[in-house]
Amino acid sequence: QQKEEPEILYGTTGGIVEEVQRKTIFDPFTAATGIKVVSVPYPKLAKVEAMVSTDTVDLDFWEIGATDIGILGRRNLLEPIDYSALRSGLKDDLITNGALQYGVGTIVWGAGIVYSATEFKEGSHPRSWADVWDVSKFPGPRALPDPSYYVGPIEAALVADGVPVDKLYPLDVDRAFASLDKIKPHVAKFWSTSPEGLNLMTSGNAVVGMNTLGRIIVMKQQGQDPGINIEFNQAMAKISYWGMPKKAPHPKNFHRLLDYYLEPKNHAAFLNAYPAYGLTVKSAQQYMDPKTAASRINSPEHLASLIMINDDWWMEQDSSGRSNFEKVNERWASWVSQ
Amino acid sequence: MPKLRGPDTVNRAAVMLLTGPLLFLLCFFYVPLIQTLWMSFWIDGVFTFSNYERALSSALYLNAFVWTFELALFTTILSLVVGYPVAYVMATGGSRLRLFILICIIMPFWTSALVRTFAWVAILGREGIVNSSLMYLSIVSRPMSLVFNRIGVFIGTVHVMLPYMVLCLYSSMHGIDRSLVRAAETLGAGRMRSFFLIYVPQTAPGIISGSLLVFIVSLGFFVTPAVLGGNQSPSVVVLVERHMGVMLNWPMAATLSSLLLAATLLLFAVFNRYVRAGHAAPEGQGGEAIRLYTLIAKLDQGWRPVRALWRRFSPNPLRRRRRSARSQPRLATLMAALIATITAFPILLIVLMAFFPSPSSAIRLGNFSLRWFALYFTRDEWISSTLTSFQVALVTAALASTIALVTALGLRRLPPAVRTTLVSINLTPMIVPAVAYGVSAYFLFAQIGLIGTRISLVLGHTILAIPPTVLVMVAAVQSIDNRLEDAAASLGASPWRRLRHIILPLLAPMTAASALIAFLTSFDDLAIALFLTSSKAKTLPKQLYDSMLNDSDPRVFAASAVLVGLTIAALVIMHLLRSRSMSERG
Amino acid sequence: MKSAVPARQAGSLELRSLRKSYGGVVAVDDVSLSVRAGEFLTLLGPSGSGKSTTLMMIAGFVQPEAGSILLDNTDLVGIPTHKRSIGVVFQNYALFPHMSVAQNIGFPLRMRDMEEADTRDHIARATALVRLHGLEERYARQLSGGQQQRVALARALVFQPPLLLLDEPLGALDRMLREQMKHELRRVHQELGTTLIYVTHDQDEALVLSDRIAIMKNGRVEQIAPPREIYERPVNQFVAGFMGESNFLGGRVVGEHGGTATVKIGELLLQGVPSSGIRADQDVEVFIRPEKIVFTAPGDEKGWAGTVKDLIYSGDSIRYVISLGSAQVIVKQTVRQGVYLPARGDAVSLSWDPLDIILFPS
Amino acid sequence: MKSAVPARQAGSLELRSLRKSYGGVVAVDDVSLSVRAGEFLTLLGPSGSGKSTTLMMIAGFVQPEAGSILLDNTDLVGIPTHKRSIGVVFQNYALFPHMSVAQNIGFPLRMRDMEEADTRDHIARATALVRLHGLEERYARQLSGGQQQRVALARALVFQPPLLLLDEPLGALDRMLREQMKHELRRVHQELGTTLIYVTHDQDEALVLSDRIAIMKNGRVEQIAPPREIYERPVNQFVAGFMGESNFLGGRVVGEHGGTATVKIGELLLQGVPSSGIRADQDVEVFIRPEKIVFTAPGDEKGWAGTVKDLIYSGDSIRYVISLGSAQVIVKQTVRQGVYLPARGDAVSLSWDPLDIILFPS
Ligand SMILES: Nc1ncnc2c1ncn2[C@@H]1O[C@H](COP(=O)(O)OP(=O)(O)OP(=O)(O)O)[C@@H](O)[C@H]1O
Ligand SMILES: Nc1ncnc2c1ncn2[C@@H]1O[C@H](COP(=O)(O)OP(=O)(O)OP(=O)(O)O)[C@@H](O)[C@H]1O
Ligand SMILES: NCCCCNCCCN
Ligand SMILES: [Mg+2]
Ligand SMILES: [Mg+2]
Repeated sequence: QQKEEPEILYGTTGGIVEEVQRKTIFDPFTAATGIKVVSVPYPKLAKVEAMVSTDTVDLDFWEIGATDIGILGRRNLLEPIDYSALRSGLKDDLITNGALQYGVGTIVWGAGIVYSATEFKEGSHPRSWADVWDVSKFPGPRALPDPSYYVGPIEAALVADGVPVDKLYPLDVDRAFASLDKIKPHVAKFWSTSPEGLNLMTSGNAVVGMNTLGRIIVMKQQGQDPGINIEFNQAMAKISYWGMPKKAPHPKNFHRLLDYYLEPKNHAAFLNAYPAYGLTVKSAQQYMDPKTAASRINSPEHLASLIMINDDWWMEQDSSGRSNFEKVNERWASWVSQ
Repeated sequence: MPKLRGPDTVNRAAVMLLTGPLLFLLCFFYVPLIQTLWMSFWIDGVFTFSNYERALSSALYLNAFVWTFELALFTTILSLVVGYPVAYVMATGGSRLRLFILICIIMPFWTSALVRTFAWVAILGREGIVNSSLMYLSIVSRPMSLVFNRIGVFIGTVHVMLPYMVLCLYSSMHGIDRSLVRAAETLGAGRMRSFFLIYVPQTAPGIISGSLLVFIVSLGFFVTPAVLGGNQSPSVVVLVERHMGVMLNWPMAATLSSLLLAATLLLFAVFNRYVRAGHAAPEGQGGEAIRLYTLIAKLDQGWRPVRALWRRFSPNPLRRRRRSARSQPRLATLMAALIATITAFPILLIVLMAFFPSPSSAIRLGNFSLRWFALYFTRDEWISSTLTSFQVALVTAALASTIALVTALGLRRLPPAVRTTLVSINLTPMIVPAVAYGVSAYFLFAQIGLIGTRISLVLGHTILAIPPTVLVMVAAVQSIDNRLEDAAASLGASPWRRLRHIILPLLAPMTAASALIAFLTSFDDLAIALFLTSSKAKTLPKQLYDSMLNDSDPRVFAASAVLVGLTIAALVIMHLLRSRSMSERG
Repeated sequence: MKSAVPARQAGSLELRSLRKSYGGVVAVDDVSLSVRAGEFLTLLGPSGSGKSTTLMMIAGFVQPEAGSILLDNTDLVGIPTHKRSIGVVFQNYALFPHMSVAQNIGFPLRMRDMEEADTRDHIARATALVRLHGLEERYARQLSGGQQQRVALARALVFQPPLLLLDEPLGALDRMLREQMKHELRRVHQELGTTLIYVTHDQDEALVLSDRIAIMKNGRVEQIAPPREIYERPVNQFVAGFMGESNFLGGRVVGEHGGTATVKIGELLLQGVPSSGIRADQDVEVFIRPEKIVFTAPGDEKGWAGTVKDLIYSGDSIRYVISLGSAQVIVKQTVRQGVYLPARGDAVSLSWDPLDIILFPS
Repeated sequence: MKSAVPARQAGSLELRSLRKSYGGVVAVDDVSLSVRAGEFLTLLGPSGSGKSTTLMMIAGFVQPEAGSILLDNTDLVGIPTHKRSIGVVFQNYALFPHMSVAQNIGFPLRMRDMEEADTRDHIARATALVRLHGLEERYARQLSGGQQQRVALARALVFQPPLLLLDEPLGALDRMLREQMKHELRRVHQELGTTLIYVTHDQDEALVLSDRIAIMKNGRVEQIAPPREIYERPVNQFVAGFMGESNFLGGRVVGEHGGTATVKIGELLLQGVPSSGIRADQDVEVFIRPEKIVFTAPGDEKGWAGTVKDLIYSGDSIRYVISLGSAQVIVKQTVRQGVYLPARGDAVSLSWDPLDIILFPS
């Protein structure tokens, strides 16, 4: 195989995460290897397929979820990760579901209960999904996600209805909708993007609900006051992966970067600088800054009540080829507009 | 004097003019699109209609179609009602007022759709400025529901559709002979009646093209109804986007796109039939005006009893309370200024937030800071995406307005039936969900090696901008007095020189308007940018979208503020230059 | 024709020191005149003298800069056009392009909510009046120029306003139709007592129709008087020259006595001319109209000898260009069997009555 | 004025069986006429008779349904307007709203790529010709009606086309200006040998300017002849009535001999009337023009007795409406010192020369 140019194309949405990544991972990596990490626009799935099928792949890796990996992998649009090119023992050092055929878990992120800091005093705030569902104890409009979002209301509805956290899957969809029936009149809006949900809270249109936690944590860490507090109890966690499309131009470089980043020290360096995410490399725990433990989704103190989203269930297909994700969304569409 | 040129000359000129634009559409739109839509008949390599069966039998999809058309229809009606006084004042008021309105109504385009809708949520919400003011003034005791329902949706959609509607209406208004309204007044028509019976019918071409345009653009609403609406079924484009972007189910996405296209074209056909049928206008010219007049006249007739009562109890006309003869136009001016201000308000709020960085929507004076501007100006990706967007939008504006001009000129003297068909062909790019076109375009540009270039963005955006610009130009071209061209011909001007010296100068204001529309269409596009941007060519909307969606990056506000500032500056400078050159000419 | 609306106004009009300028150009400059209810007043004047502007101010389209307009002693300033009840026929017709002929004509009736049947009736009568039967369903651009003008006329007449402003309403009509329309206007004027203010370039029309004529120049009224007075006793050289045809001969008053002057024109001497206040030793313009001069038998002693330079045939008459030494006059001669009609180059002898002469100071 | 372009054409024009209809309406119906190079032809006819449509076909704006148009023996059908080099003045001016007066006038020169300096020169001369100095920088909407018309005229004259079509080019001008413009047209016509086709409603204009006049009616040409012939020997009653003023009296030929007829009108008997092919015992219309009738001394034996019913003053003359028993005639009398001018109600005696009478079959 011919030699690759010394660069890697990273599909990124830019912003603070990338800035931290550059400082803590990419820049040192480039210094060490001479390989530059070039930003390219974050691609839609359809664009990935278009690139691969026309042999115009302008991307080496990007951050994706397990469902996307499932969809793309099944269509043979992703290059399998060559674990042999990575440090030995890595597979075992990664958390459960951290080492997929087509992706390596690089962070854990979470969504949980968020509430208005002005409406509820810390201490007398909603602490569980049951509390979120309890409108007499915690009055005020709710902001919950639409199930087409990465982390949906289905799991929350079941937990609120009393399903134990470790018995969630396979999800009882009927029961989830019955539980949602109860909260629906109090939901200001089922949002479909996380900033939309945040905006509902900051604009005073909702006082409690679910949202991703990272952004709020980072804001607070930077000394800004979003006026929103978070509750880690019964938070939902999801792994994000780095994946590589078929026909990516720099597979070797990508594996070198992966290897570099998954080095426990380097992994911890990034996470310490961005405390909203959790680790995927177990052995990195020793390097983690203890001060950030409280805000980290999967730090040992939060692990007990954490709900790990099971993407496999969501991707499960029935005989007609339709996934649970598809079916729940379809049912949702008619349920929500009634 | 109507004319019947030799059929050969007409056709030859039309063919010459229309060939280029139609080839452009064919190569860069129809061929790739049909490739994509063709996928709707295939599942795993088997030819089938089952996608259509599924789409047409599922309540989810049918509801989506109903909601999509309902949304487009009501947005169109509301935009017309809100946009008419605005366009009227632009056409009849002073040039400074026109500038003010123009700046206000194009403001929504200078920010991300997401940010813009968030601003509305903040303004219209439970604790928003509207509700708090109303409650402060004790007009209401509980907050009104102004958002997360249809009210919110329509406020948000009309907000962005306004410039499309206004510019179309304006194009049909600026050539209207004001002496006709005066004539009506001497014949006893009050201001209202002369406005509705004389002025409005003559703007029928603008009303139709504006409504068509807003309607088709509205079919593609994506973010706005989702964020501002309540819990309702998704629209067709949202489903297409979901099938394509989330589930990678191309056949279903193609099926829904084809159905949307077919349904819309069918609707046009029915509409056209209705508008053109049943009037005695010669050679189809002015038929719309006659049709609209007939309609308004019927309504006017219905008001007779009311007027009879009014007459009975109103005192002698000459002894009535004196009103300054100019008081009435001021009402329209007031309305237009109010609408324009409301349009600008959310954007101004966003601009303000850029100066007062605070994550909550509260603005505290102590917070004043230029930090986010500093962040914006020091980041390459922001500056370069802004520049790319400007470059692409400018070239698109030039290309699309040229194509539209040539198309409109080519359509000018064709029989109405042919003209309508050709106009429909030019409208399709906006009816097809932009994501469907975006992906089709990707395949095309990949094949011809343009992927990742700015040229591909320009070509894609030009396709998107053709429908609105063609509509504006067709209306504008129709308002030109044919006799002027005859006169020029008799004075020795060849067709080319007639075009250059008579037609083009007369069309200049509307060509500028159509270029502006093309610019905005390009500058605002996200759907195509999602596919065609690359590391070398990333547009601002894509940048805004990415950072907003993933980071709530405050630079979004700073970028909007910079753009608003630039636009105002550019327009004001243009205005000053023009009025200077006018005064120099005497 | 029954009145469409009870005319609550009589239609007397008074303009007081009206003024309007466009940028630097003064279009109407201190115009004052009063028009009796039921009067027929014609505005006559060169192109650009402010006639249309004056009408536009009365109708309320153009705001006067100064001055006031009183209709039946009520100041119109500030009253919107549609309440003024003033009918207007525009110089450029201003037909509604989206309405048929019948709809155009019916428009003012519709504005008054006249009954359906009455409306049809009125439209039919007005259409007949302007001879447009059969064209009721046509649109403006399907009509010839004259047909358009007649629609405009019918539309202004049909609602019988107390005051009618007409800006060259017959300009595009042929002579016969024009005669008929003149007749109709006169009838409307007389039967309904409508006050008419009329702008025309056709002097014959002005002389035949008007109660009074106002001659305008550069935005000012030069003379306002009944037709006969304007034609026969013009107050100045401009009016004399503007109204009707004229010969002006430069001369000098050599003697004046008891209202009668002796004037010398080149070699020629004229006696017994009314001096109208002009004194001896003044340079004058001797004004005489072409139709006042006759040919006497050639070689006539009392006549003035001249030569035919040119002749212009115009049907009922021939205009002769006659050179009288250094001067030149036009003579208008009716064509009739037995009348002496000299040919080009003929020597002729002219004569006129000194009473037909007017002197203007040079 | 130097010619802007070398006139490649002489300007002779022939129309052969031209036809044009709009929907059901035949606007021009089988019109054939030929115009010599350098001729001045006037189209005259009632409103809607097809004059403008004929011009539009010659100019190439309207496609004839049938027939051909030959300019200097070249068929124009299929030749685009701008290659025809035909100047047109439109009935409604058609000024370019985005150009100043000077730019409008300069437009045809610009189209011919004339030198900058020459262009300025020509514009200046044309502007002077139509008396519009000082208005060069104005735009059409800032001009009065007559000023607009003059711009249209100047614009068509400035490039000196071999053939000029004018559709009521002087309609909006006052008499004095009209005289001057007529004079200019005539000069252009004579000096440059331009062929002119002229539509007007002003008969005086037609008679004075034209080499020949074509009288149109319902899209057809009724008579085409020199002015004098049209006025004095109209071929039918329509032409007689249309051109100039006329009296028609119903009568009967009671005797005819050697081209001379005796006609009975009511009680009255006329002798020595040219019979122009009319035989005895035929009902006729007796045609005589008002200016051919004179008052004889009241009580004159040979005169016809009548009574003055009405009189219409028009400056140079007065028209008397005289009742002659059951019949009624108009008499036109020049106003001049010493001429007998009866008053309303006066008994008068009329006389005329039988040679001034024309008989038309009823
Ligand atoms: N576009 C049209 N559609 C239908 N009829 C038309 C159209 N244009 C003209 N006509 C009719 O054709 C006839 C001839 O019209 P044209 O304009 O030639 O008359 P004209 O002799 O110029 O009359 P005027 O002296 O009133 O200008 C008229 O009866 C007119 O109504
Ligand atoms: N909008 C305008 N701007 C500038 N000047 C104007 C405007 N309207 C009229 N004028 C000028 O005002 C003067 C009077 O115009 P007006 O139309 O009253 O003349 P008019 O007597 O009706 O002439 P015509 O007989 O030619 O119609 C003219 O010199 C004209 O050029
Ligand atoms: N760009 C892919 C989206 C993955 C979701 N990320 C959520 C991060 C929350 N801070
Ligand atoms: Mg005028
Ligand atoms: Mg005509």
